[in-house]
Amino acid sequence: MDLNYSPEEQAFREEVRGWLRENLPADLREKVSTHAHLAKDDLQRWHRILAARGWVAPSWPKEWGGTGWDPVQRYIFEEESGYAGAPPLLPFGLSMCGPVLLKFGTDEQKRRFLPRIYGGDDFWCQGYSEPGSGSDLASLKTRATREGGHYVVNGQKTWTTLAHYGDWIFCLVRTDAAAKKQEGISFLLIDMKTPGITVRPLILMDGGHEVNEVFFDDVKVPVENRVADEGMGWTVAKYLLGHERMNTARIGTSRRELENLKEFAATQRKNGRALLEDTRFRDKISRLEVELMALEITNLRFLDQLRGGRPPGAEVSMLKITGTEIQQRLTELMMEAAGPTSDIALAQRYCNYRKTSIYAGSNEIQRNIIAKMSLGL
Amino acid sequence: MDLNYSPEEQAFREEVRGWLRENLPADLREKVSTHAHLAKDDLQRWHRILAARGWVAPSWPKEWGGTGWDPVQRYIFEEESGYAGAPPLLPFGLSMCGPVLLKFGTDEQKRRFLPRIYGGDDFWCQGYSEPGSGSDLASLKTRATREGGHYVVNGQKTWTTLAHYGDWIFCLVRTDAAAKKQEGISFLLIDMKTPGITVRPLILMDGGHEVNEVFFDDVKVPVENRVADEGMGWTVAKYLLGHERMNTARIGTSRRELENLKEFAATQRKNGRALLEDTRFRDKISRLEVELMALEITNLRFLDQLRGGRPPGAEVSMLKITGTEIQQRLTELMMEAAGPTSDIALAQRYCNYRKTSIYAGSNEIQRNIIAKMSLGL
Amino acid sequence: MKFDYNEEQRLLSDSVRRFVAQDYGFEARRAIVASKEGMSATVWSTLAELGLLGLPFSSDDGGFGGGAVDLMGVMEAMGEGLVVEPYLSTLMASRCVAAAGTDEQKQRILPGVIDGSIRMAFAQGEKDARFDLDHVQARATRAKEGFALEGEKLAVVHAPVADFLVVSARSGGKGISLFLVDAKSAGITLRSYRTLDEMPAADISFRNVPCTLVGTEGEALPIIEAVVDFATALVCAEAVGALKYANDATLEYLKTRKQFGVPIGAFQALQHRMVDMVISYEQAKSMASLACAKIDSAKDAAERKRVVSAAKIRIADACRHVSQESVQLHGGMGMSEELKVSHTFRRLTAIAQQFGDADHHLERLARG
Amino acid sequence: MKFDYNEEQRLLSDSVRRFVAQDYGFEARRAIVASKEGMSATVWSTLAELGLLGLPFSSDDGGFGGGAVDLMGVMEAMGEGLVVEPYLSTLMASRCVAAAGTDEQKQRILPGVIDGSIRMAFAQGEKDARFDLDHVQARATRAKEGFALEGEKLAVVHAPVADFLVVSARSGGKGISLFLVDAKSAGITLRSYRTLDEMPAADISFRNVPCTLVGTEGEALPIIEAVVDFATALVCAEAVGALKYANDATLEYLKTRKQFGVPIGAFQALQHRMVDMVISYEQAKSMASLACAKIDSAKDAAERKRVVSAAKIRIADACRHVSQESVQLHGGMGMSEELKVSHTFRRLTAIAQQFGDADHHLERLARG
Repeated sequence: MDLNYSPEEQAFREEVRGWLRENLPADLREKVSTHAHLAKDDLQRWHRILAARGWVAPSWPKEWGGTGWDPVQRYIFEEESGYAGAPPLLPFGLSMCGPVLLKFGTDEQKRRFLPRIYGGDDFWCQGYSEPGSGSDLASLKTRATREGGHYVVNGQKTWTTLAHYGDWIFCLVRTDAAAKKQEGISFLLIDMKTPGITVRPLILMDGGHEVNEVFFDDVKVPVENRVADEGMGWTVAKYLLGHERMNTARIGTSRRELENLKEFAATQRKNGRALLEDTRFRDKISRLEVELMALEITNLRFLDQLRGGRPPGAEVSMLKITGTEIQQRLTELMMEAAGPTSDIALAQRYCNYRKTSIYAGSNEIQRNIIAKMSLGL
Repeated sequence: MDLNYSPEEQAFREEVRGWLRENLPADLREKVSTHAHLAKDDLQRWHRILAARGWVAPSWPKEWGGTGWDPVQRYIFEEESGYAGAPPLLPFGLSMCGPVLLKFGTDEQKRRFLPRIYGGDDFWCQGYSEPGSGSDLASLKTRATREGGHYVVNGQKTWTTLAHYGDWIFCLVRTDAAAKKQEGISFLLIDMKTPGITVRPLILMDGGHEVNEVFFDDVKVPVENRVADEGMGWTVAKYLLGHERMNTARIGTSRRELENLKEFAATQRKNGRALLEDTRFRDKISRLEVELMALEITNLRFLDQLRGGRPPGAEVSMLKITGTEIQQRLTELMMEAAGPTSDIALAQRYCNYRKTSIYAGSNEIQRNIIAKMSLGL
Repeated sequence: MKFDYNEEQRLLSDSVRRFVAQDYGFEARRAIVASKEGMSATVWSTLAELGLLGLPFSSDDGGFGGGAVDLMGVMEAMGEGLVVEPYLSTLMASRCVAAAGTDEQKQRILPGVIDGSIRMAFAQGEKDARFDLDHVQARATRAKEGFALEGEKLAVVHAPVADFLVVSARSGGKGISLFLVDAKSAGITLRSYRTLDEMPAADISFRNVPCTLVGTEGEALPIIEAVVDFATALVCAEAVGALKYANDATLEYLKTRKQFGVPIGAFQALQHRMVDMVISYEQAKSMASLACAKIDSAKDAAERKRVVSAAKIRIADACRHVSQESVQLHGGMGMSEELKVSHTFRRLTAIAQQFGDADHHLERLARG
Repeated sequence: MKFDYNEEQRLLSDSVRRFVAQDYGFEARRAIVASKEGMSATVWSTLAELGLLGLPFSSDDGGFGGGAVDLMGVMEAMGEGLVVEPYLSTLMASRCVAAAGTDEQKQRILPGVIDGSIRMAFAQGEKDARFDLDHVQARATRAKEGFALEGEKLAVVHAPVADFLVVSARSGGKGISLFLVDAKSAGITLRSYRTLDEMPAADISFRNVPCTLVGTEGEALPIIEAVVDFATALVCAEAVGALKYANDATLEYLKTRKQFGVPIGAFQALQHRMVDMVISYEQAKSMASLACAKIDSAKDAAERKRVVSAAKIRIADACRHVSQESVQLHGGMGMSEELKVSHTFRRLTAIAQQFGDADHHLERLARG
């Protein structure tokens, strides 16, 4: 056992860090650090800078632009990017649609979509949740009826992140109403400019516009935009669920936020002293710091296992559970540190981060997964 | 709304307090305060003192020795007794068997058993749990076969509190193996001196002997010792479950323990100061004190409702949940206050008190009860 | 020992509850919050007509002599309805006048408060003060008539809609005093905004603002403490109403939202969490009752402070616990601005800190 | 970055695990605990034969030069088996000798420790010291030969079975020093007892007891801190083994215990609680690894202290959480002395406090 990074890993970290220092635009870093709104253009700009460097899709095969990094290198890259305040790389194209196409797509589909995903030409979003099906995804009702060379799609998706930026959306739709629940579902790629699509904002409680409802009214989708066979959509969805669960802990981002919290608490006064020196508040920070330290090691431990060819079990879901709990606690302590001043932005961020334990498979669903898959309960 | 006790209630409290001051033997008070072992004789002695005063069975009808106190008076009596360090009045005879006989017993049974319960002549215990049926009580297997004027009982009870002191035990037994689960159960009163009964100690992790296994091997029980009709045992059990859930919070005892904790923490040193002055430890005590303060009011609020003829719903189960959590936390903080010294008794008490969230309907079962009965889930 | 409200208390809280149900529904409230002023003059008149503004004043001052217990049910109903009007702010400021003001000040203020023509705000907080009431840097100096006020006050809730302010400041090396200020005076600059829980608020700058002394110079701290404790007890009662709404809405959601073919309330893990929310509510309710009772009957300030701090600790914990769980158990819907539960989340989050977070009151308990 | 144990580490921990499985089962351990001495000389010889006692000493001292990481797997296996023999106590005391002793002291002690003929205890704690290592009242004065020791030491684990003690004491106004004491010396009085977690221990009184100085007079505090940090990291690793046992046993119970016709593990509320126990375990394991790694590689004492305290905070929380839940989910059975899980509960409870509870280490982190 050796918990120090190898010299090669250290060198890699230095390379990433140095490159970020040179290439992460100051305005983007500033926006991320202050939790300012990121416009579509901000997200795409950073995507393209990374694409130009060849680092935008580390997990893809080399022939499609992957980097060939091992899991620990990918972790280091993620951690440094998060710590540096780089904008997030949205997963919908790079980590969801891309891997699905690589696994299930035709050559034609790969050639058509992968380069544009890689280059950031298309902004993708995910059409999974529906009003009646959240955790119980397989109960979805949006239907696609085959009519000649097209599917005609009718129905509604909801909680669709950044659909108002979207050029394309991948959707789970029901192609066979008679089949059993998980069967009869197909996976379609839909151009958001197709007539019949309406995007309606869902405003969150912090006043922000991130998510949307997407309505499909007789939307015609060419059959060649279906990925995998008709009725195989659930297989695709399960593949996605098992994919890319190793980098959900957001260690780098939380480390940066923890430093911000400490700096901020050092400027706030309580009983004439810095809040950071207050035993009660300091202990809350310490416990959070310990939890983050532990999660970093846990994450690396799982990655090391993966690198050794032994994929860890469903307990990796704990990276999502604990990672989001840490992120939420960070926003909460930041709000608490501000106290009764008028820093509404910090309070809004606390509100906004309540979503993290709900989205991407709620923390309750993650616990179910561990209980069932890993513990055999 | 008036949260002060009425002058009459105040006067009653003074009367109880004064009487306890005069009549609670110092050696018993000392044993209770130091959590020393209470022998059968200690328990019976206090029972008889109360019986002589006419205060041993407040909830019974006046004709059988009840006091006629309203719920708040009964609470005051319990609180003062607990706070004064009086030995507990064991519920098995007074609060379980007694009320069952009053509700379901024949005149003959009442005349035979109630006066001896009241007087403390017989030590009763409860034969409910079996190795295979704890929370799922109705799955019990101990069977009683009718043979002429007797039942012949075979089987095993477990976790039987103080069975080694017991003169009598009331048992749920299966009299009809063919009937559905809850049916076919009967309620028997069994003389512990009957041949065929074996009591085996179950030592708890603190080394203490409180509970036992009780084995029944062809034990002959006269038919006249059955309470209620054959097969009505589950009705009796449910009646008991609904009975006497208002005084489970043990407010008086916890108040006394909280004072002990504060006094003890004032004598312990940390960094050259009293532990009680340590912010971290002090806050733990404060939070516990607040929780106890809240529970006292909650308890009184439920009692006031009851007194007004509106029995509160299943949320009274929270008195058991929160009351036991407070008792456990008190023992934990006491152990923590002792720190690395050699006070093993405090650590043992912490261990022993883990039972409180398990016994008398585990806190999980209490949550189920609230969810189902009170919230309609 | 009696927990039920008496006839008058019940009638009053019922009337507020009825008013909220009829005229302060979720959509009506949204419109009020979206309005320029961020409150409704019509609602304010109604509150006055219902007698709520006169309730806590003595009959000598034209009121009905009600105590904190008499206000409890009213505050619970306001908490359920998420009322944003400056009720508590006005009570705090006007109680300072009632407690220590001259007859002339009382005449100028109290009848208007009681009939709804005057709204007030209590300007107390400052930079670096956090929740300490005695951290006051604002200064008042004697002027030709009365005093002149200099300084900054932060996060003064309802300042943008107030006609008069009561302001804490130091004067003549004599400790802390209270001053009555006409909000339209020259020299007052407001930086207005909305709080997290959608109340109009402002940071205020005072530059040579004319004002009059309320009470004895330098001896205002006990009055401020009493008024803030009074408001803390009431906001605990308000929290009880908001907690009740959050629990009711969550329970309803658990019963109606179906996943995997059953209501999600069939899942035991969610059942037990809902039960814990109910326990938090019951414990918080008990402490709110106790705090209001002690506001009216405490034998001294020490007892009052001890119980109010104990109550605020328990209420802050309940606010955090219930608000977070109510959103979590609502899933994505709990995050949506379109559901009332997300607004209740914001109010509960604010109450947890209002008049001191749990840490502040733990410190006060430890010192007491 | 490599988390697997290397070949030697794995072989060693496997051998301990095998030994525990074969010769230190629950019944065998019960017999040992019930014995007069409260430990087994046979087991002790086996530990020496397995090379465990030589492991952490340099080859110059006759050992194998192992670090904390090399001991991790061993400690985990001992934690699973609830080994009560004086392994850690002997290592702590003998490491003081190895770190600062004279050649003669090393000759007298280390070969015997390594071959299993000498057991030791580390007598450090005192009344009112709580977990502070520099709160020392015992005194040593120069005698004809060496020093003479006066004072009281509390809760010295394994003192009743030790051949030698290493004792902290003040001497000649020079701060804290360490002294080597033959446990059979005249003037030593033991009040012996068993700890909650079934270890032999004693409060010790020293009256004019001959002893020799270990290291430089008055400069022992950094050595004591290093040894206690070393032991803290190891006890964190031991906790990982005990936590693993508690979780494994609870999971097994959830799968086999049936109520209402199904295994109780079918109830979602219990499933989620079991998952949280697993998360506690994984987080604790990570911190134990980090602490052991930093014992071997920290660039200075400050870094070592910071990480060891962080680890102990997380392990203390995990010990409390997992031990309480394991008993609760076992229902009544978890309370029974007849089930190993109740003994694991006791060890986990003790570990949470051993070498400082969470509060102590939070203080150390805050000061750091």
